[in-house]
Amino acid sequence: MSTILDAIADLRAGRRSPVDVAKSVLTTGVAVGLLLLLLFPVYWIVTVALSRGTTLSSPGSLFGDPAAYTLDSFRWVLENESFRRGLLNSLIVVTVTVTVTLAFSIPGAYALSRREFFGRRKLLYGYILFTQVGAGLSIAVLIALYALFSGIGLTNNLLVLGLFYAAGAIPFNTWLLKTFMDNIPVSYEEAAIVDGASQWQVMREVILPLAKPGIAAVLVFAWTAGWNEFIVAQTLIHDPDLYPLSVELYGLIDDRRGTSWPQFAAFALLFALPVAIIYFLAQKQVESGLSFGGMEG
Amino acid sequence: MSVDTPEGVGNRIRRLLPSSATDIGVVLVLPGLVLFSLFMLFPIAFLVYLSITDVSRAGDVIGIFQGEASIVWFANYLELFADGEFWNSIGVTWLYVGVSLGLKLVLTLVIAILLTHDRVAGKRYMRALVIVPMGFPPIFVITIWRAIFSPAAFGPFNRLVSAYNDVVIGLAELVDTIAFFVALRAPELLLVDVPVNWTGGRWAAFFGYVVTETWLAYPFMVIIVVSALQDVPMELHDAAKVDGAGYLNRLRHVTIPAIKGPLVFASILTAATSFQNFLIPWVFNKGGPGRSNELLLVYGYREARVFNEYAMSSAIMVVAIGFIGLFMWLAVKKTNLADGV
Amino acid sequence: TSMFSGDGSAELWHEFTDSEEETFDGHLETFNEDADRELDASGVSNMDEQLETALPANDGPMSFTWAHDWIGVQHENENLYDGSDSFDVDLEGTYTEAAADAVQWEGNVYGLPYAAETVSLMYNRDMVDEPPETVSEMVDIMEREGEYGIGYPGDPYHYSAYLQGFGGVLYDEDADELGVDDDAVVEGLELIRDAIYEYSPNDLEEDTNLSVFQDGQAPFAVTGPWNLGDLRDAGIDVGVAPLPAPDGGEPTPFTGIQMWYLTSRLEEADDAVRDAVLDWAEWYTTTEDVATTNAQEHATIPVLQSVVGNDDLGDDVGAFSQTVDMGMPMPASEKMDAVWDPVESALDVVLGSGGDPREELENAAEQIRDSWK
Amino acid sequence: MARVTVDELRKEYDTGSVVAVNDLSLEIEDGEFVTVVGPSGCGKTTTLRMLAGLEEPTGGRIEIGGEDVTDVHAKNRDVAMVFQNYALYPHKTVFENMEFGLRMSTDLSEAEREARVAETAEMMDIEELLEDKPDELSGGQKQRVALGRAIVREPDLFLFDEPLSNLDAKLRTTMRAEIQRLQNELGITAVYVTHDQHEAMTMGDRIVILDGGELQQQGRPTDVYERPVNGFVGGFIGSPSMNFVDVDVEPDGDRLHLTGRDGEFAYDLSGAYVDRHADDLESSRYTLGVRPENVTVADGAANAIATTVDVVEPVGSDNFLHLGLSDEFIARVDSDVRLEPGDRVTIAFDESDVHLFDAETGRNVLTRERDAPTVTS
Amino acid sequence: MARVTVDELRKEYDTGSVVAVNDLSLEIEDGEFVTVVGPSGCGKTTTLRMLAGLEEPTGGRIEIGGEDVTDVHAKNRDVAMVFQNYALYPHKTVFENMEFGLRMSTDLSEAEREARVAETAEMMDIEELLEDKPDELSGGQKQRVALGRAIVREPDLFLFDEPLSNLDAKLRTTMRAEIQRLQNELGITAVYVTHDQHEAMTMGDRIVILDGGELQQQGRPTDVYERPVNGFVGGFIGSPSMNFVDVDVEPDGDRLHLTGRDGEFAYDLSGAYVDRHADDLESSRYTLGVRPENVTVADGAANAIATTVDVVEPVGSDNFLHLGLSDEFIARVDSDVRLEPGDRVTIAFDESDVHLFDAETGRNVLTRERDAPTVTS
Ligand SMILES: Nc1ncnc2c1ncn2[C@@H]1O[C@H](COP(=O)(O)OP(=O)(O)OP(=O)(O)O)[C@@H](O)[C@H]1O
Ligand SMILES: Nc1ncnc2c1ncn2[C@@H]1O[C@H](COP(=O)(O)OP(=O)(O)OP(=O)(O)O)[C@@H](O)[C@H]1O
Ligand SMILES: [Mg+2]
Ligand SMILES: [Mg+2]
Repeated sequence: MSTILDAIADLRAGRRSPVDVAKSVLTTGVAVGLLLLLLFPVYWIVTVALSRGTTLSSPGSLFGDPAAYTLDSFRWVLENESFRRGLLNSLIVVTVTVTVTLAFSIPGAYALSRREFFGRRKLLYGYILFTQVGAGLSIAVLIALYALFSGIGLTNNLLVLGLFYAAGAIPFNTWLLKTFMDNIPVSYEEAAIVDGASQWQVMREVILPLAKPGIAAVLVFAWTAGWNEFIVAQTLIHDPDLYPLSVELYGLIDDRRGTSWPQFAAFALLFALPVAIIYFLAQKQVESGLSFGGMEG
Repeated sequence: MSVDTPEGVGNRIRRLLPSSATDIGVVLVLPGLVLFSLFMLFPIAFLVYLSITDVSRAGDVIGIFQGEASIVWFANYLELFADGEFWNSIGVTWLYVGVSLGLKLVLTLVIAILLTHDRVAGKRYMRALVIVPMGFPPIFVITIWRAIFSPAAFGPFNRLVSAYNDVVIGLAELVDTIAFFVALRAPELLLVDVPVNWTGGRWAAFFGYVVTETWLAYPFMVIIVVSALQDVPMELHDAAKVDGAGYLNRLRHVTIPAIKGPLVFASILTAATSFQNFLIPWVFNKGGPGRSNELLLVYGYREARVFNEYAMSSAIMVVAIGFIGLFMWLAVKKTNLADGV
Repeated sequence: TSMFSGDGSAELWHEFTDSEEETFDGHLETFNEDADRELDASGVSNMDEQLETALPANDGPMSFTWAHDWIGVQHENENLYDGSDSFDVDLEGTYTEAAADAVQWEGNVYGLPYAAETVSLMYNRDMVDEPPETVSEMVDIMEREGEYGIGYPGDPYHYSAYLQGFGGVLYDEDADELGVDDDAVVEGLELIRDAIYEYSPNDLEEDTNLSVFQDGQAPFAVTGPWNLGDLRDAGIDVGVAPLPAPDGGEPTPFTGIQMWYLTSRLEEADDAVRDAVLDWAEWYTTTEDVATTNAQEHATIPVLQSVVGNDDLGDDVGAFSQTVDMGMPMPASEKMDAVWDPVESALDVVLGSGGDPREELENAAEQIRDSWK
Repeated sequence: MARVTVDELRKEYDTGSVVAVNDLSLEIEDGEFVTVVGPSGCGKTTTLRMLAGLEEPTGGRIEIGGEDVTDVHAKNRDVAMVFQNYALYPHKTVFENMEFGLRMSTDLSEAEREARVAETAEMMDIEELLEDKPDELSGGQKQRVALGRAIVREPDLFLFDEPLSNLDAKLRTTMRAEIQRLQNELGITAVYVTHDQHEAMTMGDRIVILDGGELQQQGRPTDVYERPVNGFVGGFIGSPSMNFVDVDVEPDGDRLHLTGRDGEFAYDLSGAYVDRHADDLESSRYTLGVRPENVTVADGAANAIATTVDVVEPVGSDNFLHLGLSDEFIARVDSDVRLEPGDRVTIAFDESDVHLFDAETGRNVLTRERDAPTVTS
Repeated sequence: MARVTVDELRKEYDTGSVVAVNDLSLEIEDGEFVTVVGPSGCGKTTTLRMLAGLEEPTGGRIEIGGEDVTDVHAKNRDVAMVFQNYALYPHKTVFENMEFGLRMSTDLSEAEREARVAETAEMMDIEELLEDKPDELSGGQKQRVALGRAIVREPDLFLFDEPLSNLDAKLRTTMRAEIQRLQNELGITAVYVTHDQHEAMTMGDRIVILDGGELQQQGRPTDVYERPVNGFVGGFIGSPSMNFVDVDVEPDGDRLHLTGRDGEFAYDLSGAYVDRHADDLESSRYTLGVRPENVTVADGAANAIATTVDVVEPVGSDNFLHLGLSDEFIARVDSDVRLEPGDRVTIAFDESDVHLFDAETGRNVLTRERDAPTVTS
């Protein structure tokens, strides 16, 4: 906003030429246009959620009849018992995932970044190798997974589910955080040691605060990992009282009887809301957390 | 890596000796490693085991602990490699990974460069908005895209194509009226037959997959590339300007090389993810038409769920994991990701 | 059940829609009032996948409700409980013949039936005065009325009526014969292509097909009773009619018998629980009030002999009943599992990308036979 | 090579609230090497960037080689710049770094470009490094490559922004000699920003001193050193800094009697000195400036001042005596002058080494008449 | 405060292939301020880090305050370190930065800590900055905070690793004075690494010169300056560097006749000079060293040498004459000695300013006898 006001002020004062301002307006216009194009599906989802009826596409106007928009679907979702229960369950799962991921990947990343130990490089390789295996794994081996888990009585347990996601998230996030920590100058740590801080105090007082952007990125990734997943959740959770939100959402898709799309869309929008909020809050941190650049000394 | 040099060995022995600095590293890494192994490596091992048995049904898999399966060693793999559909599937999967990666790269670069550009007002908010796709559950987004690519004439994408046709015809007419002496035949070539059968045509469907995949994956790449772009030293741009480089040359010689690391990193990760995509083809048309667009996991899923061949499907997954592992390994080797981006 | 973990302890599972669930909850409440032991029910999404993993691990429900077509697979997977010695009801005397047959498999009684269902023709009364009796009549109307002619979801289940409209049978369970590549089925597919798909929005997806009808842009739709409510809510004056007949044939849709399955968990269950579950199945399937309420509110077709033909059930039920009568029960054999998918692929190719019906169906048949090996 | 004219050049930031360069005018002759010095934030970098075309001036004009380039984009100016952090393209080899500018701004064939790079690399003694990437080079080598990259283009004008400040002392000496050698060999027109006294004094044909975005003085380094136009320049050039004493001036016959306002200090200026600027000494408050190397410890001399030694700083080649005359009054004396803190000494300095600055405007009362020649020199 | 003993301290890297510090022995008295200099890579930082406990010695012993701390973890040594880049915790305010060490290593109450920080902040003149974060501070302020953070802990030993090298010249002067003031006020025991000649010469009670990980010389700065034990020290200390000429020695009566191996140069050493080390002059090949400030332009003097002026570098306070005697032979002369390149001049220097170094070992033939006193001084 201030950019625009400055531009106007500059233009008035003759500090910027009209051509210059026109260029800015044009580039901004292109960016906005691209953004609108990319977000078309999102806009469409919103109009579907606001529409009456049950179908997604319709031969009439693409966006339904704005005059007939209604919040009924959102109301339906919010009043829906299973949404509230699912929300709670999802929060439990995600809390476990995020906490465990952070609790395990922070020390791991620190060690990989700062310590030399036997097998360190191999582990790093292994972690990167496996960062992307988890996702696909869950699809074709659900049964195997289920067999394993039910064999040791670990089904129908939100904690175990959260733990499972955390396990899948650890390689990538550990590695990500390690890369970030590599860029934190060692001298901070040394300064703290010379100041008399113990290993634990160095971690808490220096490394953790400085790694905040990296941690924010990990938080967002771990959160989305736990929040969006439904296939494993559905396999490991049979008790409908324990369904996380993603399973509830998927349950709205009914192949046999048809899906009520406005409700589904409303549900999905509300489902996506926490992720959006988390990201907006952490955006600055996340962007610098992923910059892989140096930190100023 | 100093492994086999005498120093390397010496170092290794020294590191094995109890010393606080060494121990603490292991202690810090171990919990994560154990958790990861328990929940990920162990199932993979189980999967490998399944792939050399003859289990066919869900019940058998679960009963495997009661020793109800017999080992058939590599029979499943041999059968798999003899199946034409499998090779088709491998081919389509790589094609899918490659094409979508290309599209993602172009899109990501355009978005990221625009949304970090000095001349764009409000770019921070746009950057937050542009990653919204990441917030939706994939199954939902994919269903939406399936509807967008509805082959019906009123499907959103078909409407877009119609609109495009109208524009082309309109332009042609305009040119025609202005320059009436030019016999204009070109539009025929430029027009698209509507409605396009997005799910019924092999390449039309493939196009739909790629667009959807791109939409799903670009936010992750944009986040990373935007971050990287913000780190490109201004001084390099200045140096290039003084050296006489224009915008495009600076893009090619300064910007792209400077963000190459993160870009490659993001590419590798999304490529590996899209290699394992299941939902897109499944929701679109189950890898159809027929089995022409079966990505690897759809192929595996069909074997497992539809044809009740769990052992076979395990073999397929093992092969898939092998491919990804190999791919990641090569990528890591080539780009030194282990040392950071 | 703690906050974080549960044991999936509800005895009954279902996958009802919201309004169906409401009616069902009423029934359950009534039952629980008089029962020695109350039963607990859960709505479960993707129940098939859930059951597939839960039951072998001795987890999941004591009983669940679904159409009869899972019997074969569940039997193969040893997930069911034979109730033949436990039930007091005389199957043949209590339920319609088709229903009584449907709940039995290889001499075992795996549950009790309570309703039949199938898809039938819906028409928009504002566009169509008299429902067509033949496909040609329907085509005439479709030529005249609406932007589109018909919304007809493009999967083997919905299309079964016409695929099997000339005497072909996709899979003959009794004879254990695959008929996917029969001339009669090929003829049926050609009919679908020329007389139905041609007039549809050209998308096999159910959602797209329903939308044209719901928006008043097509005079016809083919769907089941479960969508009636929504369609009427959308302001369409929906009439239900039996499926029109093709020239020289009769529509033969797959029909499903809704039943309460008994699962293998009953074997190790407490006597009290087992008795309660068995009681429930009997009570639900033999109580006339349950059957009539379901029929009136959800247009399901009763299979309880004492209710069949009851005039109070409404026109919709009548029309659906007629279609059911033309149809044949879905094969429940696990072999049928392997049929759906290849046939759907064939439909996809023929209708979507103009493939040759015979060739594609032969391909499908070959695949099916392969996977049966 | 070319003549450069900078006319009333001005740069404002933040909508005018920061004036980084304030109406700066300069003439740089063809082949002239101009060093620019001034305290941090005085606008040195901004000026250079405007010359390069990297920053758009708020006002004023820039001419290079007779052509008005004020609105010409950086890439179309024939200018080369050497950056403080070298700004070598990290992903390109040394060869590619050097070739890049040629490729972008000339239409030489590949072979010609290669020849030019090879030739320059030989001149800079970096032939062996051509295949290396910048991060394989040492600081001095990087610096050499950065220079080579600029030289190979044979531009009209060279701009250097503190190019040696990241090097250690020894390397700085070597590289300074290197640049001087190139300057002699190639006769380049250059603007060289530095904060190193030694570089400023020895490298340039002319030195330009900026403060707060404004030109303070320009001229031959020794001229500026000997005749600073104001107290700022006097204090800024020279290390250790010029000593300043606030004095009151009282005419005493044909001489002037100066008294330190904080006591102890007393000095008489001769009639000859007074004559040269009599009419200027109206106000009675001045600041006297004298350079440490001009202060001698001499008992019997005229105009001797007695004072106390606060600190003795032996730097090896000399001893720096911190004296009690003013806040920081230093005398540079021979290293064999051995005094202890607390000793009383008598110091003296020659009248010809005395600068008198107006206490208010800071202006050097003596050099005022010489403003004209130094500005246009 | 404490006495520090370093005994045969050794640090090897890469399994012995790099010897960063080679059996270094030092005694640092209580309250002594020791500066450490040496070329890049000579092991200065490594030594400091071993003293701090950040690096484990490969061999040798470190005692601080009489206690063997060789195996004591850094956090348990009562040592404070000021890093080159300050290493201020960027997420903590100035107050928190300063308080951190107290919180970690003492069991003072919060109020006591606050008082200590406030007191130190006042001493360092940074009271107003206490609530700011490091990135809101200027370079000089950061440096002050870094010092304050070290001082507030009142440690046994202060370690400084080139603490001023990131500051510009003026600020460096100010901060140097600051540190010297603190040293005087607090009497701290400190090891101060620098590469700045001026700092090395003026700040320390003692200067330690390292090269290639080995101790070259230690002693009072002026002693080292005047009596370097070898050619390396002679060349390293002093700016501009000592001039070296390779000479052949021929006895000539009781005198010694030196002839430059590259011609032009001839010098006679008197019998007195010869007497002091006669038995040492066995080999005939030596390197003569003489400092630029000791070379004078003097026509009639004894031992005068005629040569050509190659370059004249006027630096304001002096003129540096580059002479043709050897590769880089500089005479520092008064700025009013005006010569032009190409002029023939006659130079001279006093016998007492001549250093003779063994051409092979580099050892100063004169100071050999004095090795013992300088090492233990
Ligand atoms: N992009 C900018 N926005 C606002 N102010 C700026 C900008 N660039 C420079 N300035 C201001 O302009 C003035 C001159 O800055 P400049 O970088 O030219 O100084 P400098 O002489 O090069 O200093 P240094 O010796 O520290 O490099 C300073 O006050 C600075 O804060
Ligand atoms: N971690 C390390 N691994 C291997 N070699 C090292 C390591 N740290 C230092 N060295 C080597 O030890 C030697 C001494 O390094 P040190 O940093 O102590 O030098 P220095 O005197 O501080 O140099 P500078 O003036 O450049 O700071 C150098 O040759 C250096 O390359
Ligand atoms: Mg600058
Ligand atoms: Mg160092």
